[in-house]
Amino acid sequence: MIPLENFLLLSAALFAIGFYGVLARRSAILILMSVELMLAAVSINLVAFAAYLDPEGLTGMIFAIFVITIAAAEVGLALGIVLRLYRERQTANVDAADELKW
Amino acid sequence: MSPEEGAPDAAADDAARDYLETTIWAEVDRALSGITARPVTDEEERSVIDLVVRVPPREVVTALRALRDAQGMNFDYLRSLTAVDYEEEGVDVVYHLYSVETRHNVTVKCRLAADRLVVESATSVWRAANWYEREAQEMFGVRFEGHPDPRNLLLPEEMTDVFPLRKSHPLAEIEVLQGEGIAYEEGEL
Amino acid sequence: MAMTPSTGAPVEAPAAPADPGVAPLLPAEHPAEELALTPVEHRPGRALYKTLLPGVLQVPADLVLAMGRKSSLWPMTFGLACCAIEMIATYMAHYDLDRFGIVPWPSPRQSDVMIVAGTVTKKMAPAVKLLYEQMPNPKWVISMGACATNGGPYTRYDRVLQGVDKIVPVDVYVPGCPPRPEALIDALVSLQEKIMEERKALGA
Amino acid sequence: MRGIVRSMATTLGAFVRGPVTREYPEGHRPIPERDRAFPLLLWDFEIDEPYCTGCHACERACPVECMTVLMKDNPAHTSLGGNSSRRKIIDKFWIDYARCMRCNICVEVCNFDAIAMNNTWSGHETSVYDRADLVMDLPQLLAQHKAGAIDEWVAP
Amino acid sequence: MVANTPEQEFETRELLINMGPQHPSTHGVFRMVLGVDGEVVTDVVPYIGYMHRGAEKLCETMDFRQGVGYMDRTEYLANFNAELSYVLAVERLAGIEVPERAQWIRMILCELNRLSSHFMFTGAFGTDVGVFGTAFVYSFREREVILDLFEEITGDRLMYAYFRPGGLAWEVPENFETRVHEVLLSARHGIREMDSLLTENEIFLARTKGVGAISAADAVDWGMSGPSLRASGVPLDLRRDDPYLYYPQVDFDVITGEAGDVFDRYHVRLREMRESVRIIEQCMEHLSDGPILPERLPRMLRTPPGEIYERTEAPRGEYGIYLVSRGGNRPYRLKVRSACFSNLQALRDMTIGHYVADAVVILGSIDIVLCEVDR
Amino acid sequence: MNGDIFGLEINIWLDALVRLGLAVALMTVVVMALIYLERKVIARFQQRLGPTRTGPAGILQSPADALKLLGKEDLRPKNADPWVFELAPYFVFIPIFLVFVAIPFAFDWQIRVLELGLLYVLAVSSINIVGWVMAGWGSDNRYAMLGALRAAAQGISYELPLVLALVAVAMVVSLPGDVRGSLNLVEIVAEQGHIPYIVWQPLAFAIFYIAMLAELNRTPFDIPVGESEVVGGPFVEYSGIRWSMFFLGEYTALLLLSLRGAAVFLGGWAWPLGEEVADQNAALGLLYQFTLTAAKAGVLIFTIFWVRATMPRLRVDQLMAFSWKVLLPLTFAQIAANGLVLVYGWPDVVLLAASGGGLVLLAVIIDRAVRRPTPRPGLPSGGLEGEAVR
Amino acid sequence: MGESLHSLFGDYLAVLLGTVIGFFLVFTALVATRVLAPFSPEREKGTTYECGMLPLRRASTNIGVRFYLYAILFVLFDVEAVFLFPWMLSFVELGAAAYYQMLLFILVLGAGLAYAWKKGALQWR
Amino acid sequence: MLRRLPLPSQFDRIIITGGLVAGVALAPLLLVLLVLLAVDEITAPEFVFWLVAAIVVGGALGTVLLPNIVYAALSLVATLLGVAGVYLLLGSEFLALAQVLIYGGGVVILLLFGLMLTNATDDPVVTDGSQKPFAAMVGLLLAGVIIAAAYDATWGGSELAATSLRAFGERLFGDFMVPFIIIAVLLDIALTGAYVNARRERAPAGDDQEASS
Ligand code: SF4
Ligand code: SF4
Ligand code: SF4
Repeated sequence: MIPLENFLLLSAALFAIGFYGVLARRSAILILMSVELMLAAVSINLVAFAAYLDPEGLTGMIFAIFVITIAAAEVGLALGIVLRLYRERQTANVDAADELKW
Repeated sequence: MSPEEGAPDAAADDAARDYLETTIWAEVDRALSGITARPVTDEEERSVIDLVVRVPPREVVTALRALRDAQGMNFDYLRSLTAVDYEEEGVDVVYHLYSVETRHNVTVKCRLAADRLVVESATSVWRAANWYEREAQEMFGVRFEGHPDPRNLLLPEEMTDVFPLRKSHPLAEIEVLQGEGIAYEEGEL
Repeated sequence: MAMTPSTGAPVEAPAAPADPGVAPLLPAEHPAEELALTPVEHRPGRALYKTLLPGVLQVPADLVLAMGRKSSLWPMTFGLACCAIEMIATYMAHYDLDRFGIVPWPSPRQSDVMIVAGTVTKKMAPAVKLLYEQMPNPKWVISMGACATNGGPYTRYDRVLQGVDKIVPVDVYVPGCPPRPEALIDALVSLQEKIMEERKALGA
Repeated sequence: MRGIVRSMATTLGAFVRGPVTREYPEGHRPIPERDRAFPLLLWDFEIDEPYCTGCHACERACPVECMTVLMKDNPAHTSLGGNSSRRKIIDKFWIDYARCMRCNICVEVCNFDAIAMNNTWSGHETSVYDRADLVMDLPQLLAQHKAGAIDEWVAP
Repeated sequence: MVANTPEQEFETRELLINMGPQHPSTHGVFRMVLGVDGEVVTDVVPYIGYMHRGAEKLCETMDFRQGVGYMDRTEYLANFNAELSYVLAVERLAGIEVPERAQWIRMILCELNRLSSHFMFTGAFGTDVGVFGTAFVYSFREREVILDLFEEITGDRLMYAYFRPGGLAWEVPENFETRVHEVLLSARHGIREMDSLLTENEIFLARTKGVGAISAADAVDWGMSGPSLRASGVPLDLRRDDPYLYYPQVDFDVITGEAGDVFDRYHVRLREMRESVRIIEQCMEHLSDGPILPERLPRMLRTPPGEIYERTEAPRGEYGIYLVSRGGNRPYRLKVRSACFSNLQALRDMTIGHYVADAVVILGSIDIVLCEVDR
Repeated sequence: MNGDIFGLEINIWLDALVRLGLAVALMTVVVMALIYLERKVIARFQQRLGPTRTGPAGILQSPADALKLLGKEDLRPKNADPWVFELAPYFVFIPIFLVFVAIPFAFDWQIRVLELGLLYVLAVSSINIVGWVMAGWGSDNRYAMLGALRAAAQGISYELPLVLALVAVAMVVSLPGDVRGSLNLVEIVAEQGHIPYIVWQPLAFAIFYIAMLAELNRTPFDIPVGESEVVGGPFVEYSGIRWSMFFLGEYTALLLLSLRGAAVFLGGWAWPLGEEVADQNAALGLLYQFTLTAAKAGVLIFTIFWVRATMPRLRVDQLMAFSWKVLLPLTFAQIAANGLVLVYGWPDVVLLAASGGGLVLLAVIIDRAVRRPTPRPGLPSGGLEGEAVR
Repeated sequence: MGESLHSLFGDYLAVLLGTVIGFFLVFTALVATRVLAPFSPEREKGTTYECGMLPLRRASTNIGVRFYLYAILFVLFDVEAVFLFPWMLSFVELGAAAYYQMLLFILVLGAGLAYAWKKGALQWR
Repeated sequence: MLRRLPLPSQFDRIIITGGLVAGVALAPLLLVLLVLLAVDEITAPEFVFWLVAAIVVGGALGTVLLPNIVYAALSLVATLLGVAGVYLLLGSEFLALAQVLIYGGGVVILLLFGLMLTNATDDPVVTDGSQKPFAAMVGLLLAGVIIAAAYDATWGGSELAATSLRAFGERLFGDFMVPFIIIAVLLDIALTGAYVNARRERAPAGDDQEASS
């Protein structure tokens, strides 16, 4: 039997790594990927709580599937923005987006 | 017009020639008014089936354009463009024209002096002239002025100093394996 | 040094010959051309089992490998001139090289045999060389037709390479202009024989 | 849709009709009489010497210069006590099959009908590992006719 | 924001794709560099000359009989047609009269050769469009039947060297007529099969209709000829417009297309094959006994000085021989006007704006023979 | 630790191992046979003979090829990215192999009965597109890159119709107890004892078949590997055994997809009389069921070969348009219609009617769409006048 | 551990095992070819194949935007397909409301597709 | 004999591919886990959990640390597949498969396309900024806080059980009707947003040629 803490630990680690990535990375796409990591951490948490604490274990999972969905939509949309940034600045580096006038 | 139906015989040939040199020449002459052009009549050079017109190099593109736009018999189709190397006599640039509607042919020639192989490019008249001129340029060293893309076509692009189709260009040696070149012993086999 | 003018981005047109007056002959050494025509060195490479296995066990290994190789010769689709038509005809219904397990592949990476079918001009030679180099070992070359063998009818024109064996090592020569499909099949059969004969050396 | 169905039916028809392959190395279908493989020299069985007098006509006419002919005085000429009417006879003869373009010109120019195009399968199965092996010398050129293996067809 | 059409809304930078000289779809050693934007061709730069082997130059050193062999090798899919141009040029220049039987046989052979060449085209075109070899195999099956006949007549499958200035090298075999009828029978079947395999296939139509169109005026300006020109609607067929042999005596239609697109170029050829069958049938009726060479033909043919531009309608278009003679037994200058050379020039015009896959199909539809282009 | 490993009974591990081993053996043999058969069948379609000389009737051709490829130098181009280039074959092959886990071959003959088998199969096999893109990107080759992008675009475009067509069928499965819908492949097959689902859902089958061709990169959808354009697609740079891994993957996918089609649409081992025969005689029944599965998959594979021997290739835009503009709306319509029928409990004949109507519609659309000439896309044609050819 | 979870675990262990086996299949083949195939380290053939020409330029650059648009469409519809799976198992039980809910979902997404279609995003130009 | 073995050169690529990945990275972990398992410290699901956790964390670290952006994307694939494994361990087969379907086939492809579209693969230099130390600190802090919180609380807990998809569906479509439709609208917005952003805005019809050459 796996204790719940294990999952929480894993999710915390994943979240922290993702957070680090968001802060440290400069390429917009890499930041996106890091956000994906964080979202994954969140849904692990949700599902774990649901599985352990909610006897039916369904609400958390429904939320998890919503998170997955939204993450997918977010990637699509964000990539569009990255693309536009790239087109304007010829780079996917977020530092180039400091002047937010476009 | 080429001799009608099948095998040419001498009489038909003559008739055809008369036709070429009178009727078509008249048309061509009208189109070429103002340009020094003359039909080639001398046996050495004239064509058996087409009218050949000689034009001085300076006027050749004007002449070609006039022929293309001529009323009645507009030679709108460039069949072929090539050069003939006459060694020290110079190089002939030869244009074979055709009129799609009236189905007549005319050959336009101009002789370039051996020390000045330059002629104006006909690409402005027919786009078809593009590659032909590139070919003639690399093969004979005739320079077509105003050509949009005078790179080599058939030869490697950096080979601008070799003109393979000139008479003076030598053929390669054959690499011989047979004959006295290889040891041959009686009784072998 | 680039071997060919393979500049895809079309370059600026070279200046037209300034004074074409008297035609110079082909200079004895046209530097780019010389380089393009140096032969490829064939490095057969070495298989690990040749080192690892004791000699006795190498014999069946060689045999089995050679049988596999000879039954599955994949030529690169590489037609040059008239001979290529006969080569294609050989793949087709009436001759059907597939019977021998011979199927053409478009990429040199997947092919074993290069059938040089036609005239190799000096402009084409670097490409032939490069393609040969890009084939993985073990590889073979069949020179099909008079032109590939020694320039054939076009030997005397100096833009033509006098035989593809000037640039790549050739294993089998098929004479003829063009060789008929049966002759090509015959050549492939002799190549198979050659593979069986030389099986020990392959991959050594 | 109809077109696709029709195409499919076409290929199915071919599927049903079956292969047309001529299995070559297993069976040799008869070769046309006029087939032009490579030129061969003919053997005069009556006198037991080649027909060829070494007249160089073919050598000069060959467009690719793949022939080499050397002639000599015929030792079997009647004047020397032999029974041959040929004063001169071929001494050495090479044809580079690797270069020959099988144009038949040598056969046409020969005044002595001494040369013919090989019209057997052996003329086509000539692949070699070394290109020097494609240079045929006199005995090789004569061997096939001498052995009676060809039924020569000389163009009129 | 400027309102843009969907076509202009997306932007990508150009990618250069090199096709050839060794590429399965370039029909030999043609090379083209495609500038590609996404999947759309924005520029085409053709490179030729990989097969330039100096046939013209070599022919200047060959006498007229030897030259025939080189013509074979120049246009190796329609050898008889190429030989014909050359021998006609020599004959006209030298004033040789060719016996009637020889002319008819020449016509039959040329048309048969056109059939075999067009078969080759349909097959190769099928492959370009993406049929996995089947069209190619079927067309070669038919071609093989024709080549068998050629071999029985001339002794060689591909390089016939059969036409001679003055006539033919030798008589056709006795069973010539029955054999031709057999061949025609199978050719008809082959044409029908090709037709049903490709012509109406929806995918084939989708791939070919509206692709690579060129207008009649452009086609003439580019100097295109043959089926490629006729597909654009210009009824220029030298067999009718500039007659040679006995073409005026036979009845045939000049096939033209309308749109000048890839499908038309294919379809014109396919329909032309039917016309060729018709022509051969009529020729067979005209065939009578007689000599195949003029009675007095010098052993070494010489021509008077002069020049001639002899053109015939080869399967790919106008095959012209410009022969300049200064007397003697060999040409002073020989120029081969190749149909593909001109047709290929128009490639850039046809291809730009189409998809990468279309570039291959368009190239295939011009039906080039690289040896003829580069000579 | 007695009798179990890691807390699980030992036979679960052993069982999985044995079954997977069998799958590997099956895969190797069947793929080799398929390659040989494809060559033979296509040869016959082209009136040729196909391999005849390696072994009796050429049956050793595939082993010979494999041997040759093993003995072939394994190249990696200088510019290629080492990691991506090397890992791509794994990414292409493993997902395809994993599909075996859920495929039913006969009653109780499958590796595992997964409750969500259909979803599993779809999910797992979608990973291999990543492998294609990796191969293309890692080779650093234009053709490979273009091929890989096309493969990816095509793969994702046709995955949807494939998924949705299968969903449409899975919806109508009626389980005992009047429960509709199942994703368990074993249940789906078992439910077809009397009538295979192709009867109720012909449109779904047609769409599945088309999407299958596309997923397998088979003619007329072989654009990514199109020889005449991109020379061989993402694998141009691969040689020897590494290349053959892609090949193996391709044919395994062919096998698995047709097995899937046979199971979902043609009734797998159950129709006709699969269970009845098994009730009579267990051994015979097993044999019969295997034969049924093999025969149905075989028919599908044969038609794929047949199509391959006949069809020209579509162009990339037509291919995409076909998926997004025709197949996708049609599958949605199919699902909506199915849902309506099920929700209101209408008889199953309505399903057939709706689906059959959709099939006719599909045929009409194909007929219509291609007869309209494609307009020339918008770029201005480059003329030479005044402008250099560059 | 619940019984069903146990069997789920057992089932997916087979998948894990399958991954390992698949990995080793490829791996063994590669090792075998290392042993059997000739290998010559110093060599020119590293050059990228480009029809016999030296490569024009590094290949891995710019692709069409349309690829990306299709990918987005795919992701969105994939998400939708994922929702279809639980729906198809349960909508008969839940009745018409669930059915129309999904229909609405499909329609909304379909409207997006139609928008993209109309705007030419599906056109390959 | 040993010297004639072309070992390093011949095996380099095997080592990088299979050997390194499987052997060097996973072997120690496997060893430890197996030892633990042998002394009955952990059970099989735990064993698998640690394996999966290693993949997830390893992949995640790869994603944020690798300089080559394509490698980063590929290790993201590993992470996401690992997360699917975690879902499985939590008894949700459906979530796991949905994760694989959406991420493995879709999102990753989308990301790869994005990479290639922006030429991000060509300049790995821009991937990292100067905030690394700061970011690392914050990350560690965050992880510490969360973990502390997790271990601080006491979680009640029930047995893990596999969830049935049918029940899942009934719940989802029964109780979550509104969010579900909102999701649809959201997806639509994402689509249009992506479309609008990917579209070229300014190039007027005329300078098409300049833009592309
Ligand atoms: S050998 Fe003859 S047939 Fe072959 S390519 Fe050369 S000229 Fe053509
Ligand atoms: S073969 Fe004939 S032409 Fe040639 S040398 Fe002998 S006799 Fe003279
Ligand atoms: S057949 Fe022609 S090429 Fe051959 S040897 Fe005779 S003349 Fe020369």
